Amino acid sequence: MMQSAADMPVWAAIAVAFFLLIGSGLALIGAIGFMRLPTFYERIHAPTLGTSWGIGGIMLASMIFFTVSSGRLVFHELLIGIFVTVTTPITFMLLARAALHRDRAEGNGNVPDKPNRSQPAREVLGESDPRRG
Amino acid sequence: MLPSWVAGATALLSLLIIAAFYPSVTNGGVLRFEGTWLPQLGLNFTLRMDGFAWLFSMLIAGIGFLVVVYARYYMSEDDPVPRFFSFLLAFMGAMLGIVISGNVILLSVFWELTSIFSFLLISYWHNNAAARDGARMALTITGIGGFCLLIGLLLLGNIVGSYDLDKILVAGDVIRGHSLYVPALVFILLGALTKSAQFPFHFWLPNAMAAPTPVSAFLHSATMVKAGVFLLVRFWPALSGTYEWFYLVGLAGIITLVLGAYFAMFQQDLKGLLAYSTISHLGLITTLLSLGSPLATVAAIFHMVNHATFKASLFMAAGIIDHETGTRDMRRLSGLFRYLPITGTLAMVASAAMAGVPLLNGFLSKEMFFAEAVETHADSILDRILPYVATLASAFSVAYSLRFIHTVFFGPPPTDLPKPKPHEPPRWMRSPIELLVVACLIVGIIPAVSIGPFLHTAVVSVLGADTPQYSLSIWHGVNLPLIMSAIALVGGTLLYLSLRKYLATCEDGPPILRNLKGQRIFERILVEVSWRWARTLERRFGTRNLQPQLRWVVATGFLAGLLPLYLSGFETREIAFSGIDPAFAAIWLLGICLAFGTAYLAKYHRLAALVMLGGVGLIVCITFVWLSAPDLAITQLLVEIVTTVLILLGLRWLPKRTEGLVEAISLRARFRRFRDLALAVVCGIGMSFIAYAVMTMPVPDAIANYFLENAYSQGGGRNVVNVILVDFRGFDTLGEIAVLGVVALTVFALLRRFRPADDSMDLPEQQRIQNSFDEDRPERSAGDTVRDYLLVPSVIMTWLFPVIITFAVYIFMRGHDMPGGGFSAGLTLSIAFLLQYLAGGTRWAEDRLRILPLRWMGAGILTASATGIGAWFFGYPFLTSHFQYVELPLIGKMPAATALLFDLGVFSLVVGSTVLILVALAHQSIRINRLRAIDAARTEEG
Amino acid sequence: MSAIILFTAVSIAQLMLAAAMAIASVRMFRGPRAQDRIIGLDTLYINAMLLLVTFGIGTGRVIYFEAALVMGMLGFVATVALAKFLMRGEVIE
Amino acid sequence: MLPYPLLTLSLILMWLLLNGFTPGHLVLGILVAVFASWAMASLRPEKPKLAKWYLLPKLFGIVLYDIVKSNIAVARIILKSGRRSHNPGFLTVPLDIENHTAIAVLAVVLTSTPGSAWLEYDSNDRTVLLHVLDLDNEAEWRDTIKNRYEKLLMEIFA
Amino acid sequence: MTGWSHHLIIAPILVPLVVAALLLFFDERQRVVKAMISLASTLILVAVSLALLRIESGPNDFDGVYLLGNWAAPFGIVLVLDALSALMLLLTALLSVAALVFSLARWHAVGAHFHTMFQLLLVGLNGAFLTGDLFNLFVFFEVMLAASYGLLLHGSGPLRVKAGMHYIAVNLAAALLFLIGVSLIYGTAGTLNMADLAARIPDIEPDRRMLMEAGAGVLGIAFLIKAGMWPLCFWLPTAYSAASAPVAGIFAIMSKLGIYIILRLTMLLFGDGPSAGFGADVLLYGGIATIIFGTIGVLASQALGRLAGFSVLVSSGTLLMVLGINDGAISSGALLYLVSSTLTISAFFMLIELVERGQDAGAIVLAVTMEAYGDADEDEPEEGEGVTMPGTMAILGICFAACGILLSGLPPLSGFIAKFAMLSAMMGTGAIGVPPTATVWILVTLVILSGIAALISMTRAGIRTFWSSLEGTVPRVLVIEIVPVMFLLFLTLALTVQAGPAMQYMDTTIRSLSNPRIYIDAVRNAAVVPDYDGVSSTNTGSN
Amino acid sequence: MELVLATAIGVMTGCGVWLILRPRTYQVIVGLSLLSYAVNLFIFGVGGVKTNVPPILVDGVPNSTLADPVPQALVLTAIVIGFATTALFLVVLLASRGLTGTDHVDGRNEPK
Ligand code: NA
Ligand code: NA
Repeated sequence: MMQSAADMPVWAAIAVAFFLLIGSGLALIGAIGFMRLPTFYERIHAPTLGTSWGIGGIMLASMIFFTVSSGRLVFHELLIGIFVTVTTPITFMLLARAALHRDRAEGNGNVPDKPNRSQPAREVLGESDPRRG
Repeated sequence: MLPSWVAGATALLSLLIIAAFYPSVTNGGVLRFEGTWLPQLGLNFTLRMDGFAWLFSMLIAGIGFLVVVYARYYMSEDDPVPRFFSFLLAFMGAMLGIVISGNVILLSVFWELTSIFSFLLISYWHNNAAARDGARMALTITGIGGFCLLIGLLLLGNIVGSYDLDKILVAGDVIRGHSLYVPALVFILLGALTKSAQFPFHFWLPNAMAAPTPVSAFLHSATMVKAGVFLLVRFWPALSGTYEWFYLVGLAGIITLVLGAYFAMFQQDLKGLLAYSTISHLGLITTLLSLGSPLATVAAIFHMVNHATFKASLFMAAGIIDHETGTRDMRRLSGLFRYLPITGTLAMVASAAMAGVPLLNGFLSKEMFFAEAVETHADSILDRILPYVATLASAFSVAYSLRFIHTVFFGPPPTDLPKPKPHEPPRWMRSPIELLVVACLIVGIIPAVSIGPFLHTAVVSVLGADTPQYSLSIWHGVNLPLIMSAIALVGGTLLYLSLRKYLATCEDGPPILRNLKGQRIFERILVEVSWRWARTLERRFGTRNLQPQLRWVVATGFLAGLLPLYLSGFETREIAFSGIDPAFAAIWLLGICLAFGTAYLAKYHRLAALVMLGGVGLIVCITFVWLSAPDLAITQLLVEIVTTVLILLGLRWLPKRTEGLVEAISLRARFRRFRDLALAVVCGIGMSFIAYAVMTMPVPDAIANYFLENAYSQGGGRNVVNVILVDFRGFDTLGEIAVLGVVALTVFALLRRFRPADDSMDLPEQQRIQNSFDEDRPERSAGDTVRDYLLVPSVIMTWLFPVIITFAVYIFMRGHDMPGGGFSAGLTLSIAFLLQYLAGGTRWAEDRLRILPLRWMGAGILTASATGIGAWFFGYPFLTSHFQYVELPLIGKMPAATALLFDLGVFSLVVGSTVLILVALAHQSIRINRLRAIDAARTEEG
Repeated sequence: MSAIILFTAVSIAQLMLAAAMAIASVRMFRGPRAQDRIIGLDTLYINAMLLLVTFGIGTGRVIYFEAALVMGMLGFVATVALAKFLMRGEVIE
Repeated sequence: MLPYPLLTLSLILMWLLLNGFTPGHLVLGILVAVFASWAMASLRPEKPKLAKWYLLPKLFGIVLYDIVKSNIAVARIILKSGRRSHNPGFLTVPLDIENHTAIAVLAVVLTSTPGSAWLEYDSNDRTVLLHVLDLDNEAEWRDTIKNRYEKLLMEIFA
Repeated sequence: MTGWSHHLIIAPILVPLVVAALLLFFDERQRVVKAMISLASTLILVAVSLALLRIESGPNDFDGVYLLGNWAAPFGIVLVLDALSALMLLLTALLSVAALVFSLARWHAVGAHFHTMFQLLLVGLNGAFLTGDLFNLFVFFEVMLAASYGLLLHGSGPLRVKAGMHYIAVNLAAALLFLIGVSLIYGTAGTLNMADLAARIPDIEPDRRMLMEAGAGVLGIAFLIKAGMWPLCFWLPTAYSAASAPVAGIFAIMSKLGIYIILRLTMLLFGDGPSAGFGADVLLYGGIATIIFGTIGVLASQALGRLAGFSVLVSSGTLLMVLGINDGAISSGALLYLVSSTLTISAFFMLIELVERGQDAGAIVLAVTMEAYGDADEDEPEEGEGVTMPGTMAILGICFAACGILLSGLPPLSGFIAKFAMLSAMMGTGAIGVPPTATVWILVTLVILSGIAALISMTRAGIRTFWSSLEGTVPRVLVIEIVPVMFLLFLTLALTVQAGPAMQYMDTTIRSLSNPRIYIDAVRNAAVVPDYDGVSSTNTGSN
Repeated sequence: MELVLATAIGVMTGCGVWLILRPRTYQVIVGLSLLSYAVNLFIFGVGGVKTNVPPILVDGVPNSTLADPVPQALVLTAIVIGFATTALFLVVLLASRGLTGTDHVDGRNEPK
């Protein structure tokens, strides 16, 4: 049977609170960065705050909390951390590559080489606004 | 011709049988046969023959027999005669049915049957447009009349309490005094008058003359058209004798009498003349019946018989003329007497009977008519003009009879006949006419002896105690009727002589009125109403577009939900702002924005809308967690993922849409948008309102408590939701997986035939660019880009495969006690498969994984059903679950519920279905490559 | 004491995560490019998952763990599909 | 019998993490893990040769440390990004490792670390294109990747 | 436990379900085997439903309540077999045999998984007819709909796909309404079991009841969409006429499912008590609007398929009107009408395909347009000789005429008997001395007018098809295609001849429906099977 | 909480209704998805909104504190069926687009 939160030792509560706030704070900062950074390539760095130590903090908080409150070792949160760490890069990689492809296809100058000169620059990805990027 | 022999024998046999009934029906005797049919509603197969029915039956069977004999020679070898004779006999049966029905509903059954068979007979030569149109008109008019008659008879049943004819006939006073009398009368009259071609429904009869002549002789002179007046006689004891009867019947009769005769004079078609004459004579009978006097009824019955004999013979004669000369146009016919002396003579006698020449049967009934006309029945204008009208119509009748004979048989020999050498028909073809003409003569000369007893039998059965004294002698002294007859004969002759020149060349139909063709008007109205109006109305009150339909669904759904609340004055509880979790509120503020964003972006930014929709789904999922429903959250999440991939798979085949071209929005479109917006807003508010109302209502004593209490003790699971799904309400789940299965099959079947629109046929632009990039470079080959692109992701996605499988097993195993279960596990496993398709492409994945989705599906349903059926063998109903703890070595006590097996079935089906759908969609890209290749090959050939 | 600390921390964490989600949604709506929207969705997923974990801490129940695990393990599938669609115009080739 | 022992082991561990440790679950976990490994075998993935798998925790530790570091760095950049305090840029690094799994691990490490992102690997010239949020010292980045990560990975995936 | 025969109640659902699953194990190339299995299933269904009907109409005290999972009502799901559901089961089975046999000639081969979907459609229909649980009804409704989507799209082609899309969109919206309605009812009454709900209604306090009625209203819209009430019916003629012939043939029962449920629920829930007569006006006026619209459509239709589709609307409108009046005697007649019109329309849909096989669509439109604009074939040469119709055309013609007679309600087929039964109850001996009210007059007028419209349209169409275009090739019709049509028409004839017993059955049905107590008690008192020793199994749930 | 949920349901209903009345098939399918979210939440809410209660039977916790499981079971079924029908509608709209060449719900070519 689980203890209620009130019965938890204060040190544990403080530890949980600390990691919680660290984690969620990093997640928030990541989101802010995602909002504020000017180019797409910069923006993709920001959310990784949330996917790295953002998750780490909160998982630690959870592990501590449940280990203390249930009186046995709980660390299945580890799984979440592992999976997110392993899977998130896929999305980022694929998206960044897509952005690269498009910038090259459109001839937006400030991306590294391997431009495709045999094709005229054209609207390729029907979805977005060509003015920015 | 065997059919004609069969038909003749049948008719003759019926005639003999009917004749044999005679002793039973004399002196008011009635024969009854009762068979049950629909006794609850008073509809029985009751046959009833009294004197009147007997007389009429004899007429039907007798003339029927003669017509068969005549037709035997009339019909050509090339005609499909079996059809003809079977229709004819069927018609005869139906007609006899009308006459001897003892139940008025049964009568109406036969009534409509005669309409149907007459339709088939008129249209016998259906490659002839006139026959088709005539038949259709006859059916339409008489069919509608039949419906009216049915209503009238139903009303009679309401008044009397029975459809039994005997009961109705004795309830005359009740009926006439009832408030429903007038409607009943009107409807019955509509039936009778349409059938008997009475004004204003007369116009179908001339058009029915496109029928073969035997049909005209039988149906349109002797029998079917008599059904209407038969009905009037039949119901005479029950309905007549009121002002309404007098005016309605009388007016129709008198107008028909005069108009028919007048029109008849100006016809150029022999059969047209006879048809209008028939109309007129039926008007005469109707007029007689309107009078309400017993004597008039006697005259009416008598005239029915007389008219049948001479008119049938005249039709047959006309048929012979047509047959021999090839035309019925009186402008072309002339001086045929030299070729057809016998037929000519017979026709002359019959015409004389029609004109009311003394010593012939027509004269007798006409005298009776005149005698009644001069009497006063109900003091009114109608009453007072009747003698003059009668005389006038009679004069017309003399004129057209004279014309019939004179034009056809006398004068110079014909010059432009289609068949130049007419001659007398075969002996047997003429004999029916001879027989009928002899009858005219005998009745005309010795009426009291010949027809007298039979007429009396008929009259008694109709009038019963009211049977008047009447005399059937030729000579009643010089009286007003005789003078009227004389005037009519002389006047008619003079009229004919004065019109002769005009008639020889004039157009068909009477002057002025000729353009007023009832038929044309009818058809115009029919086309106008039944076609143009209907189409306009259908377009106005219906739609074939989707948007209005959905608008209706939404609007009616909204009204159905809120109108009851509004009408009953529902008041919701006060809105409570307390107890709102700020984080939850914040999440939903976000969710609401996402929903708006989705709606806003769905037109031009599909992908963005999809992304935002995913966001909304995520918020919904969080909500489920927040509100203590982790099962729902997991399921929602998994469904969300699969749905997103599905829609993405589909997005490739949708057209590109760019915001760039802003179309000018018309005012109507703007209005429509505004209306939709208003509807959306109103529905949203309404839904909020109801949701709030029901959520804040204290939870009733629901069945939920039972589930909570028994899930563990009886169902063996702690996850009550799952126990409900696989046990308490496992049957729902069984149905639900059936839905999923059938949808997957549909998707599969539909996609097998899928062919994308032309502009989606090409490779996506990205791929083209990337491929050409690869091909341009010597060091690269096509496909390198994508290979590099997916190099890292595919490694990770491949390694995730066993992990997700393990996770799926985990989700499945814990379902009964914890959130999870077969459905979630199934979806998880399909995502594992999906991921491999994503990572390596279809070819790669299918090289390695042989998934047989259909087998998974079949096995799933079978497992689930078999688990359910298993309970039978223990004497329990379907799906009764069974659980116990089993002791396993090493593992210990494990709960083992059959419900788990059921869940396994669910799992299997979900995997099969989801994979089938995904794979079917994914395969399109490969298929299109093939299609493209085929197209390319075709273009090269062409 | 512990209860107050935990309650406060959880509440603040939840609000911060909610704020992070809100910001991610703004990118989802504004773009400007599809890539930004998709990363927005991915961020939304991650933050939602974190939110669930904090919710679990707040309520003291482990029962919400699986939902979070599903998000963490399979949430990327949708975004991967979206990303691949962007790059190749086709999700499964 | 066991095509991927390490995988099987991991799956058993995962199973036990999910279900808690009981003898029953150990048995069940083994069954499930073996089944899942077989399923994996049917995909016929490129089989990584783990020469020095015991170095994995070392890699793990290094990465964890780096991530903490870069978390702070990136957070700082974001919070004062009103002034452009950083210098973003692209970076092409030639790679020596060929094993796909090893490349994948490297990609995951680099992308998971805030401040660097894996953009594109070219199998022809075996280079990788990275984007770095703060490219003040390009050489240091190269050094980190080549020596700190790639070397270790090449040792692990011999 | 009444032994194995008790399981017969669930057979109409299980047999097609299991068969559908089995069919999945056969390849598309093993079509003959699949067809035979499928056919066997429908024949079994006929036998089962005949047995159930006989049991139900027999004297013995058959326990018609089947407690699924051995959970007592209202906690588990119950199946309830009564006279009405037995009738609908039989009707479905008969139609399914006809449609399936028809499909074997060619239609089952034009797309994948025809037989599986067909069987699942039967699962849905039979489940919906049998279930005594509102949410379970939703589930089976969805099974039926899902299968009908697949079957409607069977054969593909632009027309079908467009019609299918509209059909699906509308029905998806309807499904959502269904869910809203059911959940509102659950939220206010706390139960999903129909009988339990009926029993609880009197005790529901007023504000709760208002919401419950709102739920019932929303639910009603979902059924009315299925039944095809104007203005929710526009999808119907399009969808039905676009469907392949055997599919349309079995679809004929689907609109009747909507009617069935409305009948069932109004009689059960709103027969008496505080909510008595709820929604009756909507049914009445909606029915009137529907029959008018259907009649207009029948007149306006060029294509036979649409004509048949609008006939469905006429039939629905008629039935809805009668339900709105809610008078026992009229309802018995209406039930007879339901059976008759379903058989007719089913036969007609299949016949249409045979008839139109020999024609090209353009000619039809032209012929009709010419007629509309006056001078239809007036200068066609007149010929005296008849034309011998090929035998095929004769049989088709006879069937067509029978359909026309049935649709317009002319004697001697069951169309007449059915209309007579209704009309007689309204204004004939069924209502002796009761003068027809204005409503009755409207009803009678509409019933008659719709018959006239059918008469006009059918003669127009028949003449056009059979008599005006003999140049058209004679359609190649297989025996197994015409036999099902004749079989259904024969059934209408049988219904006419056996009108007395049939009407007896309908009377009994309506009588038992109008006494909901019987139904409620049967469900509530149905006993679960007690445990036997040695096994700890589920046991009696106490009420 | 009820207020938040009710508002959310209303907004999603409104957006969904607006979308299903649009002429593009894609809008319709998105609208239907939104509507089914709304309806699922509605069904769920009907059982009463309970936050922070154990969703699973736990020894010692009185059953009456648990959330009503029936609506949850109904929502689960509804989610599954909604998923199935969404998939179907998607494929049908693809087929329609393939056959008519347009993504208009009535197969019309010109946007109006
Ligand atoms: Na007079
Ligand atoms: Na990174």
